[in-house]
Amino acid sequence: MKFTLDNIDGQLVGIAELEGRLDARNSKPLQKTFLEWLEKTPLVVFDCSLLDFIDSSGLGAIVGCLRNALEKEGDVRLAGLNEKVGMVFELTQAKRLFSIFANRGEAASSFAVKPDPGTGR
Amino acid sequence: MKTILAFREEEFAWSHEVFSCVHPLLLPLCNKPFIEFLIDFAILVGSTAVRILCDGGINPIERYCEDGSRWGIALSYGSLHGDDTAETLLGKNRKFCGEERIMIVSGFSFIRYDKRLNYKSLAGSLPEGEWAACPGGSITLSGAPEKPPADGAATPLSLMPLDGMASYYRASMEALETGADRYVLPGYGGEPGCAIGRNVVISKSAQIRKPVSIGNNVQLLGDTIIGPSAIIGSNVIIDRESSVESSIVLDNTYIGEQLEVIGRIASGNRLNDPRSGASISMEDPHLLGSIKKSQTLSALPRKVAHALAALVMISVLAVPFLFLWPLLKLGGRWRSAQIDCHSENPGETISLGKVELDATNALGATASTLSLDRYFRLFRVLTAELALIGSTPLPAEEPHPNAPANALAYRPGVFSYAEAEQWPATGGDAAIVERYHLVHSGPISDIGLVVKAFVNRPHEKSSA
Amino acid sequence: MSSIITLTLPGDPLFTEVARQTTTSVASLLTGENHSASDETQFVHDFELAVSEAFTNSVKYAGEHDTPPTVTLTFELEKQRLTVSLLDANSPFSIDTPAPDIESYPENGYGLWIIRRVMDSVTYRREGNSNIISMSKTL
Amino acid sequence: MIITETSANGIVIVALEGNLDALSAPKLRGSPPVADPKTTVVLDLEKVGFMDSSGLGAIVGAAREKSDPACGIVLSCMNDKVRRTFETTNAQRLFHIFDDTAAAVDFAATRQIART
Repeated sequence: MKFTLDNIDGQLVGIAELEGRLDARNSKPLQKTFLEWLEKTPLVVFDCSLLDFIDSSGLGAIVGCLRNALEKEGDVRLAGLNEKVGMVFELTQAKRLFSIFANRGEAASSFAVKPDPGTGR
Repeated sequence: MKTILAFREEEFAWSHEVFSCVHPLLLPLCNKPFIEFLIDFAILVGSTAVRILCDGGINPIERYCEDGSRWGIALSYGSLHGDDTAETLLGKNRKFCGEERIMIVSGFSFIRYDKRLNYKSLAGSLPEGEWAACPGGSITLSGAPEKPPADGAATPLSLMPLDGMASYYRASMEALETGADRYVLPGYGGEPGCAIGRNVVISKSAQIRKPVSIGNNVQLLGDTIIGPSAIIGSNVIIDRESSVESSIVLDNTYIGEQLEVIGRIASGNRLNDPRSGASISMEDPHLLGSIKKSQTLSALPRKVAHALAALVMISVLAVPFLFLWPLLKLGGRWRSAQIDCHSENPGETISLGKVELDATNALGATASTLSLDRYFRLFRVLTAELALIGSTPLPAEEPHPNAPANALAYRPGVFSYAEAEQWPATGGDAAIVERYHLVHSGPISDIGLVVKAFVNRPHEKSSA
Repeated sequence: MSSIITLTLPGDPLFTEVARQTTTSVASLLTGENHSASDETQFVHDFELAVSEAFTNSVKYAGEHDTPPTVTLTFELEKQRLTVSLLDANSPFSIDTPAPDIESYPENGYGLWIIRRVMDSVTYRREGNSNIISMSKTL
Repeated sequence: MIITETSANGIVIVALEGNLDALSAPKLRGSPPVADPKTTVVLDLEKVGFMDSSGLGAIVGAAREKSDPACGIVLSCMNDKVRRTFETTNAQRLFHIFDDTAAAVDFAATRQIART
């Protein structure tokens, strides 16, 4: 899982690329490495354009990452969900927990805009 | 007037892949199988006999429609050759056609008609040839008109090809929304726009938003929202706080807790998006319960509870078993054979003793009341190869209920949840109540269900 | 109600008819309350066809034996389910025959395929030097 | 099984009565009009009470030997039971099947003329 750091208008934003399957086998490692990324920046984008399967443990891991990020006043925003992965989020209403963007660019630049306190999630 | 319904397998091959558990010609549109819509239209047009032709096997249709007496018409079946045209079909069914005018409906398409209109006189007076058509489907009339041309009363008739999930979804919604006024739909009782079948249990806090169609043997649990535009099949459980809107839930399907099914087709454990054609599997139990509720109940406490309960049963039943078993065995009333069943982890099988207990005499009856025919299986619970209560063990040669590898929603047990609940345990139905309990069962509730299964099973056996 | 009927016949084509008619009458004993007439006639036809195929195969592959070959049919009747097994002393065989490639107009190779299509479950096992093929279907 | 042969406008009609199984199939397979590749035959199955794979194999095997397998043997008056045995193996796809023998003869006659 590649993780790069971008600087968007002075904001340090982490971009993580998820690939292939995210299921019981590799959901624990994701949560562990996410904590290291969190040390660098609480604002993270999960680029899921190469992610083609997710089951409940994968979903649980991503929600876990979000919870950790929120504890550090950060956020996890998702980008490039394909139809199948999107369906899992819609079915379990998990999509209500995340801001979801078409691609990593939009997701990253959404961090640059100061979140208007009124509409904070 | 007689009718020929002609189908070619390639027209509905797509449906086999997506809805593998039902024959395409019996695919429900709203709450009625597709073929019945065509039979109704044939009757509306004044047909006294209908013949169904197909180039593949139509055995399931013959078993469903039988001889047509249910609709008061003569129904017969035949085969179709690859390069048959409307004209050669008439030749091949000359005895059936006789001198009558014949309406030939060909192709896997949905007929849009309105039962209140008079198609009979129109069909009798139209000239020979095509009456209506769509890509891959047509309605043609053979022979000279039987009556002079009727006045040009507008009797609209059109065809919609059922060539994939998207068109199937549209046709079903159309049948639901136009409801009972245009089509003959069962179960449309008092309120318009709301058809409910038999043995439907609806929780007080469940909301039904019309138009809705619900089949037989359905449970809608607390705070569920069904509709608007929801088609629910038979043998379905919609679990707490889930919503089903603008969606079709086909027979034998379990929808888990706090799930949102909007604009989808759910069939067995597959959830399909009719527009994009994407589909995901829902047999992953945690996926059946929303992610907010922590799903971390580990298996250990359950396994320990089951083992302890099994130990208790082994010791309590030891005396009656050691007394009855030798007698029954000698009397030839205890026949056992080994059968291979799917184990909990996919790909592996376990060999279980299947005991055939002849309960016609007092000894056999007591043994069966005490479920002694499953006594040996209790020991498999101690080694955690079997749960004390879980799914009905499935013979290995039958396909695994959750074909994909991660079959977490199947856990074979000495007793089954279906036996505890006395749910009609025939094939798909048992699976539904079992999937519900697999998601909800905790160690304590399981023990309660074991007692229920123990008590209900003999009752079920004696009535079986 | 579960009863067992056993019938041993000489392994000779002449007796296929006996096997067939016995199967038809045993299968017709099974009536379910909530089953339509056509379900029952189809149930009987399926067994008539399956047993006739199995018996014909058993006679065809009887091979040379010092004692004349025999085929033992065992009918196991349960409430809604019938299981018929055939025992013979032929050499072992496999029931996983491929589907007939119909476009090539094959003249044989249909028997076991038909049995597997019309029966709910078919199992084969070897016991000592005899084959036991058992076919079952639920009404 | 009883085999009766008749003919109508140049087409041979073979009518079968009884069971078509391992015992009777060779008789059908060997009957001259059925075995002769050049003769188009209408096989009237109305009085066939039971047919198993040997019977099916005899009909399909005979068709294969015909100069035009698709129309060399035309089937007529099949009852539901026999039709199901055909459908179990998809063999119905190989034949033109009529519910009336006269119609089958007309069809065979037109095909015969078209070919000669």
